[in-house]
Amino acid sequence: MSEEMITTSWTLAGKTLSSRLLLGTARYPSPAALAASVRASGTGVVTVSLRRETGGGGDGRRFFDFLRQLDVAILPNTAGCRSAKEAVTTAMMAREVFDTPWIKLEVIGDDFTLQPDPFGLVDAAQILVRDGFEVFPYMTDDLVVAQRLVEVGCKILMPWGAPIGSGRGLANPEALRAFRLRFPEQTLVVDAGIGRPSHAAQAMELGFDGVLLNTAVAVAHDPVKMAGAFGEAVRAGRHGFEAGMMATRVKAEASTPVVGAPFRGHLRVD
Amino acid sequence: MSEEMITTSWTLAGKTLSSRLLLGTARYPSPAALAASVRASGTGVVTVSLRRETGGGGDGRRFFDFLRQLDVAILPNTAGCRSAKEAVTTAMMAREVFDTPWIKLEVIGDDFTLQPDPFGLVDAAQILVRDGFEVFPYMTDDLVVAQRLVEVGCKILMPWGAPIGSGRGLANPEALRAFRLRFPEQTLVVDAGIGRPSHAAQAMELGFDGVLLNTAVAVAHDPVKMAGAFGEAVRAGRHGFEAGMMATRVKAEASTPVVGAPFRGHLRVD
Amino acid sequence: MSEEMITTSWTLAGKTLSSRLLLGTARYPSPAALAASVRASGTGVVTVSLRRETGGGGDGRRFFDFLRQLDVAILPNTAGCRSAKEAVTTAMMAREVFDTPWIKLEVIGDDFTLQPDPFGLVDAAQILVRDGFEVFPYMTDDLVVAQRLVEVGCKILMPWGAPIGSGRGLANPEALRAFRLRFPEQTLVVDAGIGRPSHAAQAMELGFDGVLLNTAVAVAHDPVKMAGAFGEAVRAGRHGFEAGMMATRVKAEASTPVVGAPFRGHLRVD
Amino acid sequence: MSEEMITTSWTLAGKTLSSRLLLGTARYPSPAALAASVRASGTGVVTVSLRRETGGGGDGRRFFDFLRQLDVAILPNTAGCRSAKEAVTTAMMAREVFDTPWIKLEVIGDDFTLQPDPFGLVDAAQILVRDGFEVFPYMTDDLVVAQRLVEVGCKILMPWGAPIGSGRGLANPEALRAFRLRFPEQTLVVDAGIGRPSHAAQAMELGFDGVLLNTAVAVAHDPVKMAGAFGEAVRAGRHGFEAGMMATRVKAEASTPVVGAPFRGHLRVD
Amino acid sequence: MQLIVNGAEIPEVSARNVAELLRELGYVEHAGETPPHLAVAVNRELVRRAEYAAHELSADDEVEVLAPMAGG
Amino acid sequence: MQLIVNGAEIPEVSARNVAELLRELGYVEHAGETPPHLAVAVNRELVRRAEYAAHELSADDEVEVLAPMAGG
Amino acid sequence: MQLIVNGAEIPEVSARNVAELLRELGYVEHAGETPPHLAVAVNRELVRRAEYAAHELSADDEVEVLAPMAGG
Amino acid sequence: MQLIVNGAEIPEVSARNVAELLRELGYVEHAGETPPHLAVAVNRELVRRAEYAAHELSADDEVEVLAPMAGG
Repeated sequence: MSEEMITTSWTLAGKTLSSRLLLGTARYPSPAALAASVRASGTGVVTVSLRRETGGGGDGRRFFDFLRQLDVAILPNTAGCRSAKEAVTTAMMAREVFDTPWIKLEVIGDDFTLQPDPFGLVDAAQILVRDGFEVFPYMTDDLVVAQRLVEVGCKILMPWGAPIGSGRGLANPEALRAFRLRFPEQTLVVDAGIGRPSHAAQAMELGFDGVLLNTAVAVAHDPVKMAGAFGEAVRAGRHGFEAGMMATRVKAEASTPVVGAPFRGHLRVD
Repeated sequence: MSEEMITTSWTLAGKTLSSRLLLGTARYPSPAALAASVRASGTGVVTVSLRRETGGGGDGRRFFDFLRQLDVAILPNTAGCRSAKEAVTTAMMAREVFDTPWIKLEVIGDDFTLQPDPFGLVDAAQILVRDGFEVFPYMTDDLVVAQRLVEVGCKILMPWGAPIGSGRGLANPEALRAFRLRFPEQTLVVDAGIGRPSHAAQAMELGFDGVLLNTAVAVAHDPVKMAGAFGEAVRAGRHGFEAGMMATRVKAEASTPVVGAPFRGHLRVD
Repeated sequence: MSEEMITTSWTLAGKTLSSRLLLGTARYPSPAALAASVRASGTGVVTVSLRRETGGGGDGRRFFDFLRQLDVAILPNTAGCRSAKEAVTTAMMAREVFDTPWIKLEVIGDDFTLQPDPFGLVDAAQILVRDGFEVFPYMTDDLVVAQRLVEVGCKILMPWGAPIGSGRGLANPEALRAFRLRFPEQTLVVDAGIGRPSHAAQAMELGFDGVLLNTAVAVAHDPVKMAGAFGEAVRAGRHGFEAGMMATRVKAEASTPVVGAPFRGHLRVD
Repeated sequence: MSEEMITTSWTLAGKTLSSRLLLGTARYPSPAALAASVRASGTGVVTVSLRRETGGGGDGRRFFDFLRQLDVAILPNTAGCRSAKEAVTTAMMAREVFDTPWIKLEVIGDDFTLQPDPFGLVDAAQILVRDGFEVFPYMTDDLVVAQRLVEVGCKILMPWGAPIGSGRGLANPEALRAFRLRFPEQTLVVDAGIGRPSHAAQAMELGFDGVLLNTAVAVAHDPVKMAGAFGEAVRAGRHGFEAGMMATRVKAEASTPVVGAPFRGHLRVD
Repeated sequence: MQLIVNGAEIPEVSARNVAELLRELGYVEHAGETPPHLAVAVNRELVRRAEYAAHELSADDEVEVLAPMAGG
Repeated sequence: MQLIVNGAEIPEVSARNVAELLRELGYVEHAGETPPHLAVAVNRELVRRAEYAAHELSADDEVEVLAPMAGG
Repeated sequence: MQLIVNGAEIPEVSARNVAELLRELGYVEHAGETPPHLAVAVNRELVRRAEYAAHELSADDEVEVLAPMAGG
Repeated sequence: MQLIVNGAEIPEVSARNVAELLRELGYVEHAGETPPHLAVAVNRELVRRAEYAAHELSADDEVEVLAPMAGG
């Protein structure tokens, strides 16, 4: 029974996956640690970025080759872009390199919180969807922005849990709960802000389809073990959601039945 | 790596166990569901109770035989006892039946919250430890009561997360954090109040040695799947604790490095 | 000293006010209860709406006359508007009736949460500011939308605490804290979601300039007493902010000094 | 109306008071600041301690004279005591000096959290009540300990909000809510852990009769203003409780009525 | 002439401008009154009080006549 | 002799010790059986299996006969 | 006679009772004064003011002389 | 001809198209190579690999040459 559960698959943008964890590739102590973390996590999708390559430099090529051997789907991002135009061009360049229509669309609007810009996001998403991209928009938990993104063709929505790299977990769980209610048909992924396995489990318990994280694994003392922990946490939360969780009660309720308890006042039997 | 983690064992009161989950046996829809849940959870310890048996009735014997075939360690409780004396007698009767010195010591002091009575608890624990029992005291998160229990010989402490059966999770995580700091040598198990897999993971992330729960699994829509979910959640939280979790930050911090980001203001190179 | 504090005034859109509470006028059991609540609260600003008036009907005129005798500033809203165009026209009609450039700008984008629509909001704000209005935008806690509103000329920002009428308090206090940091020059008012006096105090402790609420007073068992309670809560929170609150500590620290405590081990004095 | 509210009095251990705030006297920058804070807060009860006095030293006498001029009730504490015996003797000495049967009973059981020792507390309370004291026991939020204290004659219970001096607010509000439900006849005061005015308001909203605090006022940048803030917060929370607070809702609910909203689809009238 | 007033179709209106409409529908007793509590929009554009008489109505105009109400 | 067994008064008991009581009340078929799933207390003190026969009962003794049940 | 006063050993005390001790250690100017701000315990038992003169001291008695201080 | 490549001004470039530029700057050994890990944009528009040779460069064009990197 439990083995079957673990292998239950789901579909993300047409791709069948066994894990509901999506993992970032930045900030690991070494490529070996990254590769081992990807394997330990069980993830089938990793995010990557594009950066300026120097002539004669081989960093980009080495990372490109490294990614291919990981044998997981690549989700390129437009990290660092601050306008729709920049994000669109970066998305097109990413498609050229990674040969995938998938794009994690980031249009940053605030330096302190690295909050996405809803205006640039919708504009870029519209252009990219028309051009055939499968857009994974990194967004706040704003339902109206989400509705706009759905209207321009996004089938996936990735609200943040908390600001990127803060590790604070779900800052506003009620807002995420409303997301699930409002968008029962869309694929919902919590992206950013996750710091601990319990945060990832909580996101999944809300009925989200997946969780995307990076820093919490990469900067752990033992990234590989932490990657495994998050893989388990995502499964735990998903299975909890699927299994139908108990309602919360104000009053305590004995688990051990009280009928037949010893040493209680005796009844007269004639 | 991740397979090794899953099989990492620990020691509870001298017994080597692979899972850090302890599971109650009450309130399942059927014995079959209970047996399947125990297996799916991976637990090596289940709690049971003693109740009045009618002459000619075979319920107790059937449950006794059922337990033996589960092939897990039995942790009898003194549920429903309201005085040290009752609890001590029940513990001795449990040892007679289950042939184990283990006893989950419950002395209930309040009907609304089913809160343990610290006074009766310490008294009963002292008597039972002297009589050779391995006492698992179900208690509040009171550090001074914990200290008394340690002084009378308890090596295990089981503070509640929240009132039994409430499913509210950890009502006072800071108090539990203080428990771990104050009692680095004792075996600490969160007992009661857990409602969701993320609650169990959170308890383990605090450095607790184990989690004991019952209702959250037994009353789930699908208890067997939920049992598996909790098994995973406990592993996830433990591995997260062992892997060294990131510190929480107020300010956002990019996971994707910003050096080399495209479309940025250009430098003059002569 | 404390009397001085109570009379400390502030400036909202050029108007000097003694209370930092803004109060809605809807849902009271009676006009008399509303009038008494306004007085008990100490507020100097009430929000009102415009609705269709029947020919021969005198409801609107009676409420108009009623408002004049309250002797407080009127902040008309555009409640119920679902597009920038509707909101702009309503704002202009409100200016015609109330003879004030103030407008609480609401452009609703979601029926379940009554969440403001950031796109329509910015569009309407831009038009209204150009036309001489003092715009009080009801908005989410999205910093980028806030920045856009500031760019189009808003000097006041009114992020929600939680969905209107939910009474849940501040769903995401960290987001509001970031608002204060990012917009030190703007007038910030928490609008919507406040259910209890402590919620209002908390908003003020974050450094907000004011709090706008309605339902929590109007549907209380005793609206007049509740109005007074919120007036006090807003003062309490503001004075707490101004007085410089203590930092939170993990470890306990005695308030009573420990030096000179009796019954402690004695020192030898020769 | 609001003036009447402010002057509503209550009875604490037979003494009629106008404020529900009890204030500690330690850690202020100066006696003048303390005196001004007491006045600004509106409190009618201050806590004090006893410490070793040097022969020829006049500190104790000066503080004694200072207290008399404050013209408020004195609540001596047994701070720093670590056993029932020490606390009882200190209580008797305090009665000798302050000529009052009131005693804030502290028996500390843990150095890290300064948590009260429930065992020593009950023992000392029993002795002191029999000897005619009015005992104000500083305690955790343990309901069973509270029941014992009531059984030995305490009419007042003072559970902590959080560890002394931590400023964290109410660590476990549900436990305090249970206190109010379980002890409708006793006078309940939250003592310790309060850091902000909103914390004090929240305690009062739970139906507590009063709040005792010290550090949050004394170490504020401006203690006098903070004292006023807490005085207001306690009133705000109490009035909120008395006025009957709204229930929390998951779904948003418009405060402005929707009937008659302009620009809606038109009905045909023939 | 048919108008839509506050969302309802009014089939036979004889008023030619806003001032006359307000009188015809009973908002005022005399054309020319400009009650301070009313605001009028035609086809989603505000008609200021000073323009009530001058603003001519056309068939199927959508007219909103609004007045103050409690609001949050 | 009257006993209280599991909280209920049993008016006419002829058993003189625990072993006989278990048989008389149908817990076992033959006095001397010691079912591993049962535990017996008399007047709130455990009676071990080996002492069933030796433990004599007195009028109004309170006897508890317990067996395993699900618990949390 | 040696006493322990407020935790410190005082080697040569000539006072025979509490009243004399308070004068000898400078708490009061004249034996017999009972300052209202002081409380005295000997061997962890309160000595009331009225008993200062009557309460005789023995060698190694532990005396606490306490006075009001700020507290929380 | 001067170009701006990856944000830096390159004063004397002889390459006339993207293919030549990549060789001139050492990204490839032979003009005509199209490394799969590179993507090129000129003036913020993607230049696809098949167009490297055809895409002529003008003075002050802003060229971005990007490659994969770790990202979150």
